[in-house]
Amino acid sequence: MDGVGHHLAFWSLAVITVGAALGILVSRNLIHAMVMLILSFIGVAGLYLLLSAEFIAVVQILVYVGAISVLMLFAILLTPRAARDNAETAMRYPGLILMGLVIAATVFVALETDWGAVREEPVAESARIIGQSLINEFVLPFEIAAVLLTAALVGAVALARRDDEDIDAHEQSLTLEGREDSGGSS
Amino acid sequence: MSAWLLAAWYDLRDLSGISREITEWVASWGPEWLASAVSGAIGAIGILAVIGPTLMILIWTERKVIARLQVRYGPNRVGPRGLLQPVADAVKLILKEELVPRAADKWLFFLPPVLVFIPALLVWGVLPFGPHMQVADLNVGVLFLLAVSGTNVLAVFIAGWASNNKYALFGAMRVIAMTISYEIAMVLALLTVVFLTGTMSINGIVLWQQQEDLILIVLLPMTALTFLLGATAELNRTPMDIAEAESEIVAGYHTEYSGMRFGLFYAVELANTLVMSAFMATFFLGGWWLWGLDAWVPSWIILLVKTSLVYFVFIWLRGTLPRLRIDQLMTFCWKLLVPAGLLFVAIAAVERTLLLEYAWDRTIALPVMAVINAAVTVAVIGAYARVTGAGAHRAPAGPRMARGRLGGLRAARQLAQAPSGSD
Amino acid sequence: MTVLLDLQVVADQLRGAVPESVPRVDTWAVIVDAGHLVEAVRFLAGSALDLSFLASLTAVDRESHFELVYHLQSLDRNHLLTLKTIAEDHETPCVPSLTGEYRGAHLQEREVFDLMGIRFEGHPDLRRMFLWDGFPGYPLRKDFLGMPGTLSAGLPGFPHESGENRWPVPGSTPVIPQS
Amino acid sequence: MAIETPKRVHSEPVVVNIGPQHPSTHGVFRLKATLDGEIVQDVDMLIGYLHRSMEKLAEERTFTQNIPFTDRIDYLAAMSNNLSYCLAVEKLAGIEVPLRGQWLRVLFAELQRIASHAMANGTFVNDCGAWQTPLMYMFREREKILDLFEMTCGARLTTNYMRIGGVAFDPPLELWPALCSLLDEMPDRLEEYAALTVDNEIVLARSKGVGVVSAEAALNASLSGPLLRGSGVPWDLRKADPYCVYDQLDFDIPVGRDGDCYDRFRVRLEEVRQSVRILNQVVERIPGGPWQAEVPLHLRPAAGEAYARIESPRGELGFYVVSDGGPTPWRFHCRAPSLINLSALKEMTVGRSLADAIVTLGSIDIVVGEIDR
Repeated sequence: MDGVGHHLAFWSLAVITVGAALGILVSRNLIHAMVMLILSFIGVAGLYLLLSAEFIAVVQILVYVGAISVLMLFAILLTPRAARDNAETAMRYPGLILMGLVIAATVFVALETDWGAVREEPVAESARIIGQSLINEFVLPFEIAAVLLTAALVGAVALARRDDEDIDAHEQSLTLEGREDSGGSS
Repeated sequence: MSAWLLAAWYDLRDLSGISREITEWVASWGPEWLASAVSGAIGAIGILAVIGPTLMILIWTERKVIARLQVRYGPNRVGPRGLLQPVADAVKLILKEELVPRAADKWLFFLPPVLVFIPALLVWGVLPFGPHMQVADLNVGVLFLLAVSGTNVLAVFIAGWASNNKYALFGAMRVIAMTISYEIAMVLALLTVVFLTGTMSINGIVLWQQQEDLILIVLLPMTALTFLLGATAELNRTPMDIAEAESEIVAGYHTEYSGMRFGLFYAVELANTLVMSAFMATFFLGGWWLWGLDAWVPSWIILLVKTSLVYFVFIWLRGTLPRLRIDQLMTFCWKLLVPAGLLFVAIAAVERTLLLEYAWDRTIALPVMAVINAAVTVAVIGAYARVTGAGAHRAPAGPRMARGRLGGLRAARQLAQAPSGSD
Repeated sequence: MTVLLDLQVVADQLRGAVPESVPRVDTWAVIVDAGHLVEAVRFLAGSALDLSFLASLTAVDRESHFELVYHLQSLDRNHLLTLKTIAEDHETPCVPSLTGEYRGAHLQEREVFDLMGIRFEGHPDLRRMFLWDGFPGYPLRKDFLGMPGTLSAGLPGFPHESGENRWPVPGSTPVIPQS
Repeated sequence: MAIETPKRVHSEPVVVNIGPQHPSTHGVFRLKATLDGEIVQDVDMLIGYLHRSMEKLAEERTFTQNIPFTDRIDYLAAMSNNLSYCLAVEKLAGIEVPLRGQWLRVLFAELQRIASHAMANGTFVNDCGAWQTPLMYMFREREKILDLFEMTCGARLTTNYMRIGGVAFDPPLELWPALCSLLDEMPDRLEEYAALTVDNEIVLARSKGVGVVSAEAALNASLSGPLLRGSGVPWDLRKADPYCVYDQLDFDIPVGRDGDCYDRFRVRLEEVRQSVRILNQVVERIPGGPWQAEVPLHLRPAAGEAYARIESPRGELGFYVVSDGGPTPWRFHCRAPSLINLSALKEMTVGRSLADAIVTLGSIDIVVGEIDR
């Protein structure tokens, strides 16, 4: 964990990650904030790489950049009139306080931890070890998480789907006779 | 072939020798970080040196092949046999005005053409051109490939959104919906490969094929098909080019891009096609390995030939097939590719267990598995066709012949009830 | 071979079904009173004559009045009838719309409205089709070129650009810049 | 297809302008589509970008001078337009066309039908998303037909070939061998083309059951041509109201089964085959003699009116000409099949996806010159 290259990489990644995270807070445009968030994710992935946790790094990109942020973009686009502006809300100051508490906690933990206890040499083949521990040691939590996610997925589909009658009624209002007189001029 | 030639740095069969020599030389006098930086730079330059000219030739090839498929000549004016046409195209694109729509999101509008290039270049890093010719042999290479090529979606989405154009937004929405779905199918396909070979290193997959003396497409035809189709979707090529569906949404996400910005999208599209062909060749056609021929012919030439074959398939698809509708594409992905992918993950797990734990004789077990997998593939596709009704109306009845009947509704009803012999 | 229906026979049938609907018959067509047009056409389409296909709909400016010309076709019986109706008022002509009977009349009536300025009572979506909303006058009228103000190519601005129609009333004198 | 349309999540309606500059509108045609996601809720067409007010212009020119206008109405079927207009004026003025003239008219009208259907079917598969390939295959034959036109009258697109009382020129002798070789290779070419498209799984998935219009709706909306026949109504003016010498020719009317886009496509393909059949008979039986009647240069038909119609590639193309006895028509009206075929556009597209709307529009085979005139 030494050498000019590592230091250079660490500091530039740190600047990118923190700068992008600040950008999320500052930006008034939701899509801009999303782009910043993605940049921040990528910075974190880079930091993982520096720690020789390439599996986590790649999964970070695959899941957070490739899937979660895209889903967030989708949600933003599908929400009417939320596409552009980051509205003022009453939650602003409570959010600020919460954020301060989280930062304080993190700093406290970082300062109090005995870092010397962490093993020095990087884990070889982290993917294999993670896989083995998921299937052997932590198989129950793993399965529970899978069931939970499936349930969430099914619930989301059930929520997003309207009743059939509702759709039928909507479609009936779209028949030719219904729409014709509402044509209006160009 | 004498032994001293094999190890020499100028051995064309293994270009990594050059890189090794230079890196060792730098390491002999300089700090270690400089040596690794130089090693990386050589890899990057090597990749760029491959991509640049290949892209030029590819543009020409694609246009020429498509032209031949379409009974025309294709470019034949600029340079010998039109070979300089890509140069002329590039010059034209560079000279063209780059329009920025007034309503576009200026910052985000500039970003995507650059952004799409990063994943397009990065994925080359894990592609093995030979036993040692690989910029980075990550032990999570397969995941890296998926992760990096998946970020392409973001650039496309930003392009579509920032243009502030409805066609572009439609393209962006379509590309996200489609790519996420097909990425799952692709993940499952690669998971099958990883299960069977037991490694996530891409070079390891090639080495497995070398060791078992067979190419994976023989063992996993459905997986290869899924990967090919997933790649087609990810590359936005016909029949899955709904993101830029020319006849529907003009040019999709890059409707508003002009000049060299459009040129970058275009180049990346081709570069991605090339790299996906290369990965297809690596995963399923044995990559740089070809039954011992790689000892005589440079391995990277073998890979290039295989890549060209897959690339030709892509061009062929483009030249012959119309486009599917988005719901049909989704149906195809979620009802065929994903379930079949899950099935084959299970099959691969079983097969690996049999091979490893029960140590079946491979000369018998592998062919038997190949036959079983092929049969399952046919069965799965057949079942899908039966369930969805696709293929049921193959060669549907053509028009009836009026045969003297003439008139309006009455005649129409008579004709509809007439025995089919009147056809 | 399509048979042209005997106009007198059709006229008699029509008179029987819809009294006072046919004032006269000329060489080419049965002339139907505008007030009874829809009824007459409904009868023609529904009766044994089966004139359920509106082949063509157009209008002719006869300078003093407008003639609406309908070509009605029976596909099953293969005969053709030309029907005419007169719009007497040359300034603001108005006839009933046939869109209720024939969906095919929809676009053709819009075309006639656009180019001839004949209003079709009961048309669900009567607006300009080929020409833009603020176009002055109706070009297929015989007096079109004699209208006040010379025509220039294009408009000084798009209609609705400043919130309202620049030339709202067809036939009113447009103010055209002489540049 | 057993693939059912999935249940939908409704979103904000979005208005999308398809056209006036759009690859699939085949000209400057603008379709204002209101979309819910990708589902079309409403379409409104805004046309007139190509309006040249031909009907007004024609009132200022003599009957003969008006023939070139008709070329430019449906610029993909100039011969058919010429023919229809000349028939109307001949009906008005009571002119008899010599026999060879009539046969030549049939010859060129049918060639034009093949050329036009080639364009229609090629662009249709293009609208389904094919990358130009079917278009190129169809253009191969269209090109040869246009060469025949050029041989005969010097023009390829706007031919201005028919005259009141006949045709302008007798075709040169070289036309006949060229025509015969074209007719000889046509069946093979049609086979090839059909093999490429008609049972292509994607073409089927895209066009089967899309843009359905029932026979009743088609009649009520005054649809004509391949649209009407695609809906199952056996109506072809060449049989129903024969003009020129169609009553002496042996051919058949193809009629669709379901009235969807695929049926229209197949009907057009089959019509090309029938046209080849007609052309073979024409080549065999065309008589000699004059090809043009003596018509005074300053034609002044007696006051009256005439409505003549033909089966153009796009449907019933009629010309309604009114004369007041002067040298110019008092009224010149064109019953344009492209325009009237759009009557059912809303019915065909609403409730389906945008991609289907494009395919439907392609199957209607509009020519903007004819819509706008």
